[in-house]
Amino acid sequence: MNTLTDTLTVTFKLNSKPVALAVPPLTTLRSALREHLHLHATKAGCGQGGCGSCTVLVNGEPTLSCLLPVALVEGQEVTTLEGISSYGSLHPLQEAFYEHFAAQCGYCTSGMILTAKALLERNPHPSREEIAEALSGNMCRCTGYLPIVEAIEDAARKMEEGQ
Amino acid sequence: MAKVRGRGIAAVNYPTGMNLGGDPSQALIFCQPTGNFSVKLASTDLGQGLKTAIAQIAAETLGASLDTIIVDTGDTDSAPHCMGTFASRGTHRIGNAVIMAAREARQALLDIAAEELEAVPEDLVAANGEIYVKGSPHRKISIPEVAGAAHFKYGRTISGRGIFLKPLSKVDPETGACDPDSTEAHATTVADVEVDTETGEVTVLRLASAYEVGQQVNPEMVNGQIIGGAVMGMAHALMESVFPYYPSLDHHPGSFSEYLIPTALDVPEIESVVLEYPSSNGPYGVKGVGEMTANSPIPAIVNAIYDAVGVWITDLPVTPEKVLRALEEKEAYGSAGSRRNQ
Amino acid sequence: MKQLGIVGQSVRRTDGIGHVTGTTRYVDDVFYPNMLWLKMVRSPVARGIIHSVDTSQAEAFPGVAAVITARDVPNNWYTILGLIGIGPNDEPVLADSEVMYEGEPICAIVAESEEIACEAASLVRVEIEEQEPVLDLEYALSPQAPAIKKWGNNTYMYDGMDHRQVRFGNIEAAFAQADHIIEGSYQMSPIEHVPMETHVCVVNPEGDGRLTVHTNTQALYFSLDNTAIILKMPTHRLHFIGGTVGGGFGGKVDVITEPITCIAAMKTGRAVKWRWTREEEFRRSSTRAGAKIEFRDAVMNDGRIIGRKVRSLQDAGAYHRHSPYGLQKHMANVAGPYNIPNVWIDAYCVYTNRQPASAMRGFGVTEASFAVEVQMEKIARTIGIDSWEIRMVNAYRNGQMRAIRKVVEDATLVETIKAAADLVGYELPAHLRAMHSNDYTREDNDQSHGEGAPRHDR
Amino acid sequence: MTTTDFFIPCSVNEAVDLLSEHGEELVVMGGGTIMMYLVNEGRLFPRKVMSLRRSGMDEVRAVDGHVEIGAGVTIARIAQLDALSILAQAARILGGPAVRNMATIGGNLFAHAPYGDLGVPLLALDARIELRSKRGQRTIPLEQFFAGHPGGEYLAAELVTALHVPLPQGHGVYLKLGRRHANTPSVVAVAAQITLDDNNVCRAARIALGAASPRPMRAVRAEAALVGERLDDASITAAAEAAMSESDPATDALASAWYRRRMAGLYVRKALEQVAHARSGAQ
Repeated sequence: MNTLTDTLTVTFKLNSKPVALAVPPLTTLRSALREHLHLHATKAGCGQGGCGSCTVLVNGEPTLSCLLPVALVEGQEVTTLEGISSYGSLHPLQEAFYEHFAAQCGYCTSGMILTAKALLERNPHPSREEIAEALSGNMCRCTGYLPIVEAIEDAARKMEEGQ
Repeated sequence: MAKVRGRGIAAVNYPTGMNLGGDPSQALIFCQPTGNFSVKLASTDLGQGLKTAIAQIAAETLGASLDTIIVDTGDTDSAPHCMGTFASRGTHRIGNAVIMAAREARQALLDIAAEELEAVPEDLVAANGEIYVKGSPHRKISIPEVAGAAHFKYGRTISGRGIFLKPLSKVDPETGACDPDSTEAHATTVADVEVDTETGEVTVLRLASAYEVGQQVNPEMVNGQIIGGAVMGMAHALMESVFPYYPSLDHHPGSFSEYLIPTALDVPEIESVVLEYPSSNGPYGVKGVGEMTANSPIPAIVNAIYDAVGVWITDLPVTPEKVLRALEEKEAYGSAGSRRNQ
Repeated sequence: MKQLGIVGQSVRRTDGIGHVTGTTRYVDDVFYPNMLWLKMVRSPVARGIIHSVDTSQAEAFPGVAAVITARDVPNNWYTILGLIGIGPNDEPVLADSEVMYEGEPICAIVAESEEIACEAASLVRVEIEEQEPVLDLEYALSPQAPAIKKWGNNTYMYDGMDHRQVRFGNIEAAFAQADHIIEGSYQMSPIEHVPMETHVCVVNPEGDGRLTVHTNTQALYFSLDNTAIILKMPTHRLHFIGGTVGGGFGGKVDVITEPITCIAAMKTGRAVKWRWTREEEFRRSSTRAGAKIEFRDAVMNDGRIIGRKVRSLQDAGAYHRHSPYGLQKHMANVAGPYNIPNVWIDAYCVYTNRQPASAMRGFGVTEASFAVEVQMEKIARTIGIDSWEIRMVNAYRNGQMRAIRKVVEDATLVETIKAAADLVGYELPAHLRAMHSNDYTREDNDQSHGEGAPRHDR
Repeated sequence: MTTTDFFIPCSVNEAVDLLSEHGEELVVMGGGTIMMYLVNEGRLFPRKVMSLRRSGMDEVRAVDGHVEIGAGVTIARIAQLDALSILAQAARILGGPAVRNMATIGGNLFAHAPYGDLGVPLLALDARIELRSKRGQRTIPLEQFFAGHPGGEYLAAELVTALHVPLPQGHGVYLKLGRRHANTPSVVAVAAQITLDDNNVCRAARIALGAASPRPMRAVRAEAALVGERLDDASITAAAEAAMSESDPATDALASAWYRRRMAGLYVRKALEQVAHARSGAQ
């Protein structure tokens, strides 16, 4: 059992690299990423679990980092948008979002791309309906979603061709 | 069980620019020794793509290639005044200021190029990063070469200043006479809806619209405004209210599960066509498009509901409950109006 | 016209790579070492008299760096539209004697972390004598309603009048001549902008006495100028940085975060961040105005609208913000994009005890377009004319005079209607198909004036 | 920092010990989707928090005639429990995908209307809830838990550790009305589990409603209108009317009590018509 007072230490795998940090006990994964590790791709959109802007992957599954105390990812694998491509290159989903004008203000984009990544890993050939369903926890006020859905369709096609 | 379909239309105008004017924006452009152009603005990109549109306008006017345009915006220490991004004014006002600045910079560029090419500036054309003599395209010089010569050979600047202002006008308090816009964009939307007469739910099946927005700077970005606006308009029509029992303050929503906006699964089929009738005073004939796109879907949807089930819901948003109550009232008292079953 | 090169091309967005890689820098991505966080204490009631504000427990709470009340604000007025001549000032930056809406800012807590600021804020005791709020627009205009504005009523005063008006032609003559008089009343409740990024401001006090202000305002200089007035500070001491915003839709033009965050930074000598919660964004930030719009139209059997009388009430909420400006834009557009020779409009900017309304995408026009276009449909259905025809017959044409005395220049309404009909495969009859926005001749228009209507000099 | 202790017990026993030691001071979180919202908004300042995420309550087991579901099983996993089809259906359309990955079935039982949808099919399935404390373990009918909470039957020192769900008999239907096509709280939710004999006479009926009262409720009068009757238009109408009259919904931002009550009747009707339809299709 862990009894943690004032600050706790947590170690986990972040974008395939081990990381350790000491934070106040109830610090969320979102705050840990943004304020302690200074990875800013993950956005703070609501803190309520309602908008999906803070979505990251925990063990490959879309997770709301604003609602998850970082202490609970001890030993787990966390992927953020920073972790899906290296500097100067783009993941096929990033490429497709760029090509399809699927990011306008860009605030929901990180959550959208990571949610889509988890979807395509589970279901490489999703229908439009399945894509839209997978995105139903990720809100966007700018695009009207269609460019995002089209980008994901396109990325799925290209990822298959690339294999 | 009855699901009834209907179609409604709406045609709207939208004014470009801050009402009554008085809203200046400035731009400064300077050429770096390597031939890149820095466009200095204190303007804001809200996500609509202002930075991209401005880069395109600057490149067009300068005759430079797009990748040599550096739009540096958002710092009051390093850029002149901009009134702000609102009132469908951004591309119109800032674009005009950028054209003015870019023309001045281009003239400086052509003057130096003329000396290098032993020609007169009036005979020169700048396009795609090169300057050539009209009629003899082989007599040419690249913009980086001109920029280098300007700095290190002639000791001259290549820069430009631009401002756009529609002077402030007043409203005549007696007649209402005023000058409330620079130009007007227009839209017509056709909405197809399905009304569930048991639940009162309205599903928007399709929004088909024609927009006239003057010259488009970037058609894909215009399309982004169109789709995003259509979905926002649909949400205004059917879902959204800060006070669900307006004017009461009760049940004031505070979260995304109380104040609903559409999810990706709520988006109808959206089709559009864009007409371009360039305006007389916008940069390259631009009109503002960002705000208008959310407007025409709202009445088109309300009119489609009437077409489907013969009730006017004149109090937004059109909640299922309002539809159901109106249908019951109609059933109880009878009501004029057509009803079309499909 | 000159052939265009890059203008008109769908080039990729210059900020696209930044957006898809998460490297675009927004205001919330700005961090300073040793930065403090701000949390606002707000009014729990919609209207009331403040008797006392006890911040002692909050000040004593471990980790609290400063508490800011109205006394700390050098010029305690939001002056937003003072710069374009709209006044008098009506909204305090921090409430000190009364509150006019639920959620009105009263005092700010500045602390070592957001969590500490939140908990300390919960310890502030505010004693308020609650008063009956004014909520309904018609009630607000009635003599029974208490005046919630210092000038003695509940409307904005334009040139000494409680409304803006349009008077064009002779409306009564139009009603006398009309084949049909068709009325309609339309209502819209307030709407929130819902950008994914909430309001954020970060201020760092620099060694040279200047303040670096990172803000997601839609208007940097406008925010700078207003902040200087509120701080009674020379403008050269302010350096505003922004330009990249996670969605605005008109919701980020109220200068609502910068002044307080600046005061917090000056009071503590440290960088301060204020990020609104989503609940604040929904319940406290300004909204699109609620509205009630009434039409009374004089219509001929052939569908021509020869007179339109409009009474429009816009719900500004508790304070001006940008509403008095927006109402004028509303007034200019509420008769619709139609050629109507006799127009009478009375438009009121009405105050109520709810969170202030302000600018939003379509400011003043969204509700006008809604009301006008449903009314047009109602006219068509009532007199039995086709929905396309009613709009095309009345659509304004280039060269015609609008009710606000501006000659129509860039009209293309008829063209968009025709294009929309094509898009959905609806075949317009030949006489409508032949119409266009340049088919107006002066004689046509003169004949459509109501009897006794004054001729307008064009 | 306002939170001083964050406990992450590694077993149910540890969790029960902590609960008994710290009592009401200790805020218990399942998936965190309810509690962390309040913390982030600055409305809850817990000194001591316990997460059940590692306490081993995340198993699903089939045990003679019923399914035992650990309280810490996520909604996403519940969505795959085909043996409990109406529960799985409710889980599949609860919230968005990321919420389903985090929220747990145990935590969902503490969510009030218009959330907390899983209680609706669980009531229709006649689930029992397993509670543990220092005094031991007991199971009570879920209904009793909803009726008694807070206080009453459910004690502060008790921990919800599992759900015991009998394998369903007959036809099950789950329907939910929201205000949008996905990720929506309930305007109303209906779960029905109906057993018909060879003559189409209803032998057993369990009908539960969500968002029709503060907590998921059984529509006992609607059930009574069916049992012993042939499932036909008359009995369906009687059941729908009974459901309307016994529901006691609230007005909130999504819908008024008037509308919810109407929809409770309509959705009970729709659910029963689906049963009748499935039955006639099967014959």
